[in-house]
Amino acid sequence: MILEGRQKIWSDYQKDIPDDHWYYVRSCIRQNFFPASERMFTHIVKDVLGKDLYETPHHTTCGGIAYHCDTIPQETAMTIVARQFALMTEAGYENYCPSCITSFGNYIEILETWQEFPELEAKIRENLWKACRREFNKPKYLAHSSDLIYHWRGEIAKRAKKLLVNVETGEPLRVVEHIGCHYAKMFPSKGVGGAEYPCVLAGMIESWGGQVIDYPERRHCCGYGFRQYHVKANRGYSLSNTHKKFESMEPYHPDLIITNCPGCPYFLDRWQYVIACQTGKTYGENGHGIPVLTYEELAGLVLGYDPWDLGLQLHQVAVEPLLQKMGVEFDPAAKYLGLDKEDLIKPELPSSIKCY
Amino acid sequence: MMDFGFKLSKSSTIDLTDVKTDRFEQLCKQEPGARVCIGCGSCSASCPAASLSGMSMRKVLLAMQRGQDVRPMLRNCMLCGKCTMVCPRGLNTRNIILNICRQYD
Amino acid sequence: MIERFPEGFHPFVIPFLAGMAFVLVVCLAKAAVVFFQLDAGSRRRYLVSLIIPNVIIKNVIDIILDCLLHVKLWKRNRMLGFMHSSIAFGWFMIILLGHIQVLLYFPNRLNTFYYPIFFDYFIEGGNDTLVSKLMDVFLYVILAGIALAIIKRFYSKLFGMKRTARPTLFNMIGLYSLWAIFPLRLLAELCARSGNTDPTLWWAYSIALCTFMCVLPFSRYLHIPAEMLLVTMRNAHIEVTRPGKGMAKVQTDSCPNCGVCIDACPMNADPANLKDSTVYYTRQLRRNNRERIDHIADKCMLCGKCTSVCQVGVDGPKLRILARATRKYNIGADFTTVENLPVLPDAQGKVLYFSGCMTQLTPLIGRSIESVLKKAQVEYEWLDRDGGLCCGRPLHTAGRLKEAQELIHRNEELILSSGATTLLVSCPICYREFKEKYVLPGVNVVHYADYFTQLIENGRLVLKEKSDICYVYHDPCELGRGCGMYETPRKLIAQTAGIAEAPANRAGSICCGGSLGSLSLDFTHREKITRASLENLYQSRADAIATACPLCLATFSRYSDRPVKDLAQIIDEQTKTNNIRQ
Amino acid sequence: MNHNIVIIGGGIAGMEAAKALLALGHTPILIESKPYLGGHVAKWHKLFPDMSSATELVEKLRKDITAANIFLSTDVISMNRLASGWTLKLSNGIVINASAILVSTGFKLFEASKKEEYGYGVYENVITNSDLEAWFNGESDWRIPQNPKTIGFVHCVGSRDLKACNGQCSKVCCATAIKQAIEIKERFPFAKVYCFYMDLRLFGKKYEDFYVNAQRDYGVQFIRGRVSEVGETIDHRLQVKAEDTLSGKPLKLQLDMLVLMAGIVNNPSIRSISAMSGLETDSDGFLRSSDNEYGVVESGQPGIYFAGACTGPKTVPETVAEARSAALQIHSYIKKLA
Repeated sequence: MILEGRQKIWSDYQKDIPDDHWYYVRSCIRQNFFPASERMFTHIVKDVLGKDLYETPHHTTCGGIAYHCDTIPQETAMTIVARQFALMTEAGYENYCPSCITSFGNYIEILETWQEFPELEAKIRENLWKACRREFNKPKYLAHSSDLIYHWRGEIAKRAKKLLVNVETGEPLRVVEHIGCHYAKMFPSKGVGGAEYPCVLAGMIESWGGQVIDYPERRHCCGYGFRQYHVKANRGYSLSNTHKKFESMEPYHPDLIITNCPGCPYFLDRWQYVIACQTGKTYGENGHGIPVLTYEELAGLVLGYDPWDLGLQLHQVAVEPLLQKMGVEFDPAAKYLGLDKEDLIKPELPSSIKCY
Repeated sequence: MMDFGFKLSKSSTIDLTDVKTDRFEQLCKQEPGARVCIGCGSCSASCPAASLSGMSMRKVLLAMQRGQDVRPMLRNCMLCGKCTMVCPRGLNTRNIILNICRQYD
Repeated sequence: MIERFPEGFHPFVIPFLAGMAFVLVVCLAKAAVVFFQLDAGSRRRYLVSLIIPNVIIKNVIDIILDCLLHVKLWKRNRMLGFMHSSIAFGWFMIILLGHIQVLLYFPNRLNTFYYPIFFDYFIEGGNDTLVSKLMDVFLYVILAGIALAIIKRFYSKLFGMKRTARPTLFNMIGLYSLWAIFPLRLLAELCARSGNTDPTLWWAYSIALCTFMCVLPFSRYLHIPAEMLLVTMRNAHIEVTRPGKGMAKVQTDSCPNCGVCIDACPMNADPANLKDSTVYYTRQLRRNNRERIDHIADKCMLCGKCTSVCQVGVDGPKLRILARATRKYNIGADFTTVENLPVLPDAQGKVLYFSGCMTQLTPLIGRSIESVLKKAQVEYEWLDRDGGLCCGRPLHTAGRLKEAQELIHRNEELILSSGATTLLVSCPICYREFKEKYVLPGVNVVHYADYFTQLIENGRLVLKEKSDICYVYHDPCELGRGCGMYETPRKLIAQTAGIAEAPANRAGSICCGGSLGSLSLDFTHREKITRASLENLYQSRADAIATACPLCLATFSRYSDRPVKDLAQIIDEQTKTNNIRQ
Repeated sequence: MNHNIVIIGGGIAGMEAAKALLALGHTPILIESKPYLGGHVAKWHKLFPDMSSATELVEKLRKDITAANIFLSTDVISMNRLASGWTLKLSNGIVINASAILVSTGFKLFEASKKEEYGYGVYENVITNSDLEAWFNGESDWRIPQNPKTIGFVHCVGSRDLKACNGQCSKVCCATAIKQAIEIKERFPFAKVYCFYMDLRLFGKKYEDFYVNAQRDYGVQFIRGRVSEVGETIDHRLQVKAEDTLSGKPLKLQLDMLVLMAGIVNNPSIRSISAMSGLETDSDGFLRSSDNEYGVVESGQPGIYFAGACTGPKTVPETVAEARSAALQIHSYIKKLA
């Protein structure tokens, strides 16, 4: 790869990200899958960086999953989104930050649609008013929470306690960055770095000392694909797509995968176990899988938080090899202890993929 | 093995990088015309075997270039020569078929 | 008459005796090999044929007519006929008379073998018996033949041959020794009769004989003994069945390399194919040169014209199909998986029409047949109106005999189960296969030309007034040479329109170049052949070309400067619609 | 009275027109913004379908027009309509009163880097058709490997692609790809060459022979399917993905080199010319002819004519024919003025 060429593309696709005053909306599913991720995000933004980040409990789903599963019409999705914007407007914010890539794509799609079809926007405003007597302003800036971490990646690097460097060899860790499809594939100009060579995660990796891997199936979907997973008959297809990605990245021996989408880390993580069961193959070292982290979890590790406080014990693929490489100290015995040191009960460990 | 109720499916992607086309190259030594097929499908459209089975001369030539097994299709060929008659690019399809049939062992 | 030497021997006879012994041993050995290569049935049939008086007489007559007098060649070309028969018959007569001479004057010397050959040297004081005079006449006849041969060697065009086969080294040695034998004999005899006992010329004569006989098994002159065997085997109805063995071997060895087939071969419109005529094919077969055998065998269009002109009856197409059949194919055919066969019409007691694959590409033929059948109120069903199985001939001619047979069985089942009593065929390729390979008890396989002739004779089909178009009829290879049908189509045309003849017609018809027989000739290399065939037809100055084969029709239509029609189409155009409503 | 004829653009259209006008007794003024004449053809190696030398053609034309007034590295900075004719101000300060103007500003090659998924400028061994021509002409290019074993050509890069803002067919790329594939096979006889196409539009005289020649004699393989994306493997080979539409299956292939057949787009300089002169552009962004059947070289404005690719993608023979035609029309126009 010609780095200058990639740099040029990155410089072509930069977007304005205001430094403060964000209205934050959570993902429907991330708190179940990776419970510390969003918590870590708000902690970093508010407590570590001292920025203004507002949340409201009145916020609901954006309707994206239902929309992409073809269970609700677009107008419904738009009205739900209009309500979110109304909540933002009511709170006095104009910078909107979703935690979910599906939401991010959904918001952009709707805003762009309104741009092209103002009469539709007018109709949605009417719908919203009829439904709940609310009015809204469209956000001035829309950024995904990974955009914000990308924006503050230097600040985080300054405060870093651990780097993406193998403490034994001094070599940078080899990191696969996986971008959610709806981040920039639909609207390349809305993503940092565009759709083909996004730099939102690559920027974090490089700032924190890691090395980005460019493998042939880099652009490929994680395999989730909404309907492909939700309909059980299609689930083998979902799995096969994930398998394709792992086969493609295998020769590079990645130490870690990071993602910025709710579904991707879940499927890249859990399907490694299913693939190991069905094919007997694991992609990490010594029978381990390749650890899959969210960017917030990774930021947490870099900032020196305890991996068990970051919820890394909820991952299917064991993160211990990564922690050892990064030199993160951890107590193996505390892995399955709750915050109050209560025993959460160690789960049954699979035989096909090495776990602790 | 645990039954998940769904399975990893084999990729249908043709990886042309690893494809062995020795048989096609061998064929082209005898019948260089095999290379000029443009996939118009006249052969398959006029083929009496095609209307009765899975034979398709167009697919045979393509499959040869993609390193795939063509035997099941060729078993149904009756060598009637209609494909040769209709081929707009003058491929000597009958001899191509015979050549391919001689290659397998 | 007295002997010059009491011992009746001179060493110069040794080369002759050695040569004679060699050629006899080799030829007998070859004949024995051929005999044992035949299957048991053929062997028995052959042996029995040799004691049946009728066959014996036929064998003798055929050998005299074919091998000595070259009657077939006389019919084709008098100059060539005279040349060949003068040498063959003259030599035979000299040998015969020589033996009579010895029998008459020195019967005790008959067992020496060489006395009849070198007679004049062994007698004192000249030889002016009647027999000797007669022999001299034959010797001069031979010399005249040889003179012609020498002229032909350098000016073959004088004999109407554009091209002759290029001789091999052994053929050259054989040729020159053959040419030398007779002048040397003449000189030696003249010398001896004048009282000179110098044996030099006799030595030369004997050595020339020896040389000729020694190269005979390795040269084209092998045809001399082989042809005699061929005649007897043919009269015993021995078939060509195994490649390079038995009858095929005899046919191969019987090729005299005369090269008549070179000019006959339609492929030679393109000089690139000159080395692929049957004369070269038999030569490669003798050499067992696999690569060239495959090359020639795959290229041939199997039009059969070489066989029709061959004086010894080498079956070029058949020998090629046999070679093709020796190729190994590891993808077999499987027609049992052929699904969705068209629903078979119930043709109980009706005419079942089989149009064949190629007719799908010339739908006018099928439509014309159908129209004529309707006019004649024939009850019929069309077996492969919407496509069907191939007749099997293309697989058969490609040498895939087993596969062809499988297809034939499938078709036989279909046809027999339809209950039809008449199978009407329009494609001569199919027609030949049906006639030669199908077993269809109770079903009359008939070509539409015959069938329509019958309909006209029965009055079921009424002809219109003659058209003023003049057609030249092109004999399709498979219908003419293949099935022997030359006159019926001509009569039909003559009844409906004008007819003219091209210079090469009937058994001499030139293949259209579209033949399915050739495997390796590709499209671009067929054009010259087609154009040459058309040129022949143009010479008739007819307005249009008529043929009776979908392949000829499609092929000629591509390049012809005048309309090309199928016979069926002409008949349809020239018959009246019956008044009775159907 | 002496009438000035200005030719804007010194590609082969402008040069051929200048040659024809010289032959008709005029002395045209040829203005070229580049420091050399011949435009794209001057940088090309061989022309299809006869494989004649492009540079020789330009050289021959250059010799033929030495009698014309030629300004290189010169732009037109303003055009003003007079009662009869035009006043043109050039970047070198010269002002010309012109009775007739021939616009022959040609075209621009599509910027291949805009099709980001093909990785031009990002992956080492991705080049364009014009890069390859320069290399054929002897320029060194580090992106072209020493001994490539597998080479791919992507047709229609920035042509017939609404997403690349260029909906029209560039007309010459199919034949150019075949020409370049043949040339590359001549240099690397053992390389496997694949052309990825969505349609083959080989419409011209002898093009079909050219195509058959590439297939049969050079073994170039044509795959009907547009490349979707280019990636890099661990050993730094390119990997392209496409659909093999004739098999109905996805296909991937590793390559040592990929050539992008960048299409023809309008020359941005026509925007300033049309702004100054009131000439209109067509929906495809090229200059609008008075009509596209009978009046391709006419602008609809008196005294202004078109030749070559300024009105749309053209082959060399079409360009030359238009140049001659425009020269004749200018000649008749001037004669009427006199």
